[in-house]
Amino acid sequence: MVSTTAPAFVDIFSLVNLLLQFLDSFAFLVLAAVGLVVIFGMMGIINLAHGEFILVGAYATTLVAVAGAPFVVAVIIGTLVTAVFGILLERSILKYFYERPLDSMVATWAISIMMIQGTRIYFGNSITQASTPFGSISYGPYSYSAYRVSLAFVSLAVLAGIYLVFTRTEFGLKARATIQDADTARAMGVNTERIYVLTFGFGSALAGLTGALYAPTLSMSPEFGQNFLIEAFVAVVVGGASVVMGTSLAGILLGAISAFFSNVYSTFWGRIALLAAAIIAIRLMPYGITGVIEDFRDRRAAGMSVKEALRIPAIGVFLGFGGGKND
Amino acid sequence: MIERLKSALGALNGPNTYGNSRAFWVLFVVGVVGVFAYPMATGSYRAGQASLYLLYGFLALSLCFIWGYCGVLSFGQVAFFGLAGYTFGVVTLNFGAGATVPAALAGVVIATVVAAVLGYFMFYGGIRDVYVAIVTLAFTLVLYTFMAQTAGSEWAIGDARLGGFNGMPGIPNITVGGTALSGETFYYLVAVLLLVTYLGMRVLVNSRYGRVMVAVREDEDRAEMLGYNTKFVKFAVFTFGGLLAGISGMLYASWGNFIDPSVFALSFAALPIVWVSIGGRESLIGAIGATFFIERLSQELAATGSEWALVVIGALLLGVILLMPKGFVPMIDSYAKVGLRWLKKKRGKSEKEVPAVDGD
Amino acid sequence: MTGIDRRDFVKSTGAAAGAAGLAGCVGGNGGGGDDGPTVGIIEDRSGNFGLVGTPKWASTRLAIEEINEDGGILGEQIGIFDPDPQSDNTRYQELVEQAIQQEDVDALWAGYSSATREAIRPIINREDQLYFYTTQYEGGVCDQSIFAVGATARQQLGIVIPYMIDEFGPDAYTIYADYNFGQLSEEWTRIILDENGGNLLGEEAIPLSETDFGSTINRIQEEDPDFVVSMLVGAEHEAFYDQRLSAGITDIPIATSTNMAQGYGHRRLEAPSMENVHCGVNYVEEVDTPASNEYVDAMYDRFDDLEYVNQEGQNNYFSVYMWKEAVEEAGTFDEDAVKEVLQEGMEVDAPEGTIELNGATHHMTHNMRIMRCDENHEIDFPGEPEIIEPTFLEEDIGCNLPENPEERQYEPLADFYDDPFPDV
Amino acid sequence: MTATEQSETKNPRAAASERTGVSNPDIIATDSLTKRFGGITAIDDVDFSVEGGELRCLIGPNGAGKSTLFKLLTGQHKPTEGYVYYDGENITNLDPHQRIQRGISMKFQSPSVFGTLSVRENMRTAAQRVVGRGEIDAHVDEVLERFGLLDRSETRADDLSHGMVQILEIAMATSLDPKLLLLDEPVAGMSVEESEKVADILNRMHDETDKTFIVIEHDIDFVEMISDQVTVLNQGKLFMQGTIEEVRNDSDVREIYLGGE
Repeated sequence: MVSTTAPAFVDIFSLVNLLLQFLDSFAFLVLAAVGLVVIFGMMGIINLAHGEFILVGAYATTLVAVAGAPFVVAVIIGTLVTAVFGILLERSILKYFYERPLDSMVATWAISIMMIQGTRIYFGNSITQASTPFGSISYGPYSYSAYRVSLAFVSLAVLAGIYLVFTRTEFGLKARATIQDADTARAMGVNTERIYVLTFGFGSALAGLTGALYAPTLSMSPEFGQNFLIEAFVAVVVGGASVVMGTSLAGILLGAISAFFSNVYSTFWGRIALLAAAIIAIRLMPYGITGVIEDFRDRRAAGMSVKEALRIPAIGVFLGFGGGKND
Repeated sequence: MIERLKSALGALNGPNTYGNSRAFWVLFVVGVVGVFAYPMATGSYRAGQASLYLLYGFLALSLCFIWGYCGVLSFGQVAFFGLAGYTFGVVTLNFGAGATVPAALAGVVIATVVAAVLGYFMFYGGIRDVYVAIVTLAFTLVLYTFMAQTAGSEWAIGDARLGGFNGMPGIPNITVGGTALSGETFYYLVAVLLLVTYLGMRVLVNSRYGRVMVAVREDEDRAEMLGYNTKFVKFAVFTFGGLLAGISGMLYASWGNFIDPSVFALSFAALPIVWVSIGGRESLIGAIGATFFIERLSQELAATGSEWALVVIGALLLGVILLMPKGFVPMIDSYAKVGLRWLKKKRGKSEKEVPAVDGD
Repeated sequence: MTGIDRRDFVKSTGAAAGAAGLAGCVGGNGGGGDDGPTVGIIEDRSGNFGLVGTPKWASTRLAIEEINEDGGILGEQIGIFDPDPQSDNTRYQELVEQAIQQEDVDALWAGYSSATREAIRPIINREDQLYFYTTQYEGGVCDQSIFAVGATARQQLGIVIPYMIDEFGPDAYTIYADYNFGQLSEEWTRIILDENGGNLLGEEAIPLSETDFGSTINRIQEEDPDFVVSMLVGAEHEAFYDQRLSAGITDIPIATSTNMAQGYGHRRLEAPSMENVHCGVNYVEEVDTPASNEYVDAMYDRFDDLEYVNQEGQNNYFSVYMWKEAVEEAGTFDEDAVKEVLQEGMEVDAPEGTIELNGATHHMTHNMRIMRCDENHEIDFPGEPEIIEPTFLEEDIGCNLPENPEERQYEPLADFYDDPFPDV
Repeated sequence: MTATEQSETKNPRAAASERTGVSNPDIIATDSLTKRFGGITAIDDVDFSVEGGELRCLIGPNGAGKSTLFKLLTGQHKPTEGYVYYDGENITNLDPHQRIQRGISMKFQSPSVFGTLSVRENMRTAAQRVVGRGEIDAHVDEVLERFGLLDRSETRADDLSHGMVQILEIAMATSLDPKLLLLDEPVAGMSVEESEKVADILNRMHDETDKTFIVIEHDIDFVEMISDQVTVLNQGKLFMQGTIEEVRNDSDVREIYLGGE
């Protein structure tokens, strides 16, 4: 039933196909995951309403865009609306769950089902969708959606932005101090409560941005956010808790696998390969790419050569002792 | 003889279960009688419906066991549930209704083995805390996506087509001694199994093993420094959790004569966590009770056809988790204790002892 | 098997009624509770299928309400049991049990997807429940309890594929949702292409949750077909149309049996995503006949926030009237008697036109149309509506339910045809 | 996982015996033990040994690597280089629980007991691995009695005072009947009376049994109460070893201490 058309001809255009498909997959994986990873990595909360934060961004953007605003303005508004929404939710409910990260999963799940149904009650089963900006890139007999490809560059900019925020701003430094040791940070005069609010708001904004960017490309319905969940969680598992490093490398790895199999075989095999990669990653990298990198850094710092540092985790992994954080 | 009986019953009580007093056991017996009388009062249809909530009880127990007693939050109990259900389906569709008992065993074995393999990877790979939740969730979602696309005829095991999104229909009822169990008979099967499992788990969590599990939950490093192999403990507990979830899934497939990939969906994966959180994660009876209550309520709300049904359920969960952080049963227990202390004070010291609701 | 008596039912719905009050009661629940005929309308209003299920629910309610206003059936008012199964198959199973055992429904309309149909079929068969499955579907269900009144793949594709070949050329490329419906529709595509001198260049199964069609579009461009046959389903797959637009290949026409007629993509997506899409339908609200307009007006009058009257809604609507006629002819609500009448065949005046129930197979003839969408997402229907009969079961398979009450689903290539394109 | 082997390395126990000529063999010994975290070397090429039956105190300024050394002995950390020997056996690659099962026991630096359980349950959890079902209650009672906790046996551990928690943890470590007991700051945060009681218990156990004790302690008065053999650790290296008097009078030790704090 499944067509397994082997690559009919490997020419330059097919390679362009592969590249564009990779950029597309990479963007989707990274953007699906960033909001989730920021909140998880920085606060330890698994936000099961992540998809619905994306939904907020998408609906806000679409409503503004369909009302006639330029798309960029709509995206900005969608992002901000989601940030404000996240902050309100944090202040009213989630702040009670900081000492209880596992209970916060139940709370966010409850919020998720209420939001989906609330959206349906208020907006109906769908709203009119905005159209995709830009046209297509044409090459040889092929073409590709320019917008989807441009999202790859947006996602790189987002990753760079997150990096700058957490390394170059006062908020970022305080946030990292808070995450390392909240008590010490407090003792040093950091208003940790404020940091939590802002981090949550930042994570929400990123989810909102994802929703805003994909709003014109996916069907507008209360289940909009569910489209992103599998990719988001798979990216978190493969990437680990580090936002920038883990997520971007996971995006590259998974994007490449998915693009290759989709393109050379079929969409079906692309998906199977993605899932297989996730399972293998769970086995080989229990703490994701982040864990491997930390391990590697530790070993390098311990005076090993690059070669040695790379070799040991690989052996350990195959012996069944896992890589990363073993001691 | 009486002494022996007493010590056997004594094994049911201990510091790791709520409800160790005579008052609790009296209520418990009344409850069990009620459960067994239920089908006689309501008939086959209600019993069939209720048996779904009872069989979910095993799923709730599995999470309660590994999360509540060993501190390991699995987001993937439904994975073992679903695998057992699919296995039951595959075996019965190949070998017919006569093979339901071996099929049930096969389902439970597969669930247990997969849990053991995943548990081995995770715990011997050093995965801890919230990462366990993420990895188990990802595992479940992977299964969901995979099963949803097994529609083609090439995805068949023997005569059983996996069926992709459409699932596997026509799974026969579990058949014991030539009788296909459905309605009341199925209800009694589930109720008896659940009762035995509940009592057995009470003995287990109050035993030496239970104490080690609780030690791992309370402080894993400390437990390790007492000479316990905590990785193995978590691995074993997780595997047993897989077995319980497998029992649940196998019964589910028999209940609905059907299974589809939605058993691996996020919305279903979250349910055991909801049940156990609401009932009280350290309470076996709370897990079973909350499962029954929440599922029954969801069903009643769905039956009203109201568009607010899901919002009401969500609000209820949020309210409970906000107001009762430890869950329902622990809260009742602590109120009962306060009440008894007050009673004790009021009666003064004239009476020697007041039975405590908790504590042995 | 109608064992539960009414007293029991009144008692046990107390809790539900209380909960309904709490949740702001939408009414209609419980079918009035007293002795009287009741129908079950178990259609999704939330969850994944809420979009396509809501018009089905609304149409069925409208039909029953119209009938009740007109004095009911056999002088009795019809009660309605209409829970919301929330697109959850386990919930469907529970609610169908409840409808049959507790509400004792005399006829049942339930379920959008074929997965749901399969999930509840064991219960329907066990209880011999009179059941109308109204979604257009892959076809082949020969089941004594089920009246599958939606158009089958052979009917839908049978109108649109010959048109495409005539209009654009013989070379087709097929993309289909990777599940039972998509796969069987894909088999029908092969057969119908072959019958009409078409040619299959290639095909691809798309996983249900896929939203990324970049490589699919590349493959279509590589094969360069005259038209694409699309059996994509659900909100995720709608992303294909946007990506097709932004990749600039709207000039490749599309034939479909799924998009627009149920999920009204032409209303929800901004133009011109659905440009040049041709859907084989038996009905959509744009059908401009007096009967259709009357029905559509009634729908929007009754349900303020209704978004679209889709093909399945109409199927629910006419099948309620068909059931009414059968009950009146039988003179009783007894399901076996009603089924017997239906199995004699029946002509129905539906909003789509006059159609006929085939008693032997429990399927309908349909007025098949080609629904064409232009760059402004305006709809027109080129050509005349054509009556297509459900020939597969009756002629090819020889399904005859009154004589041989089967409960199975036949598949075109497995059970009758040879694959005309074995190498693709 | 640094999978190193006991290649050609000489057994330091034998080496130590040769060196000192003492018949009482080392219960625990390290050979070139090194542990680095990132860029920091927490333990730097340490050869450390304690003879069976000894009560040794381990002192040193903050960050000297005392707790890290303990964790290397118990296996909570795996060394970057070097080996650990227990009772003549190379245990470098053993997991923590395997080492505990061989007779090592430890009290953590920050008190760690099972907070929601009663004192008795804490004790039972600790003791049940080494004591049979029939004797456990008697054993627990005996240990609780010795540590003066018997009247608190039904109290939840979280409800104990800080000092009592420390005592409970020592009691738990003791109840495993270990051959080697590692105590990381056993009297931190205790009142003077509590400290004296702990010192008394330790001294008594030391006198009455052949157990070996290694105690990390900042409180020099406490050190004086229990031991006259002291090892000083500084910046991950062995700095000095001697009697409490020698250490106290050593100007270098004074300097690292005063300089360090």
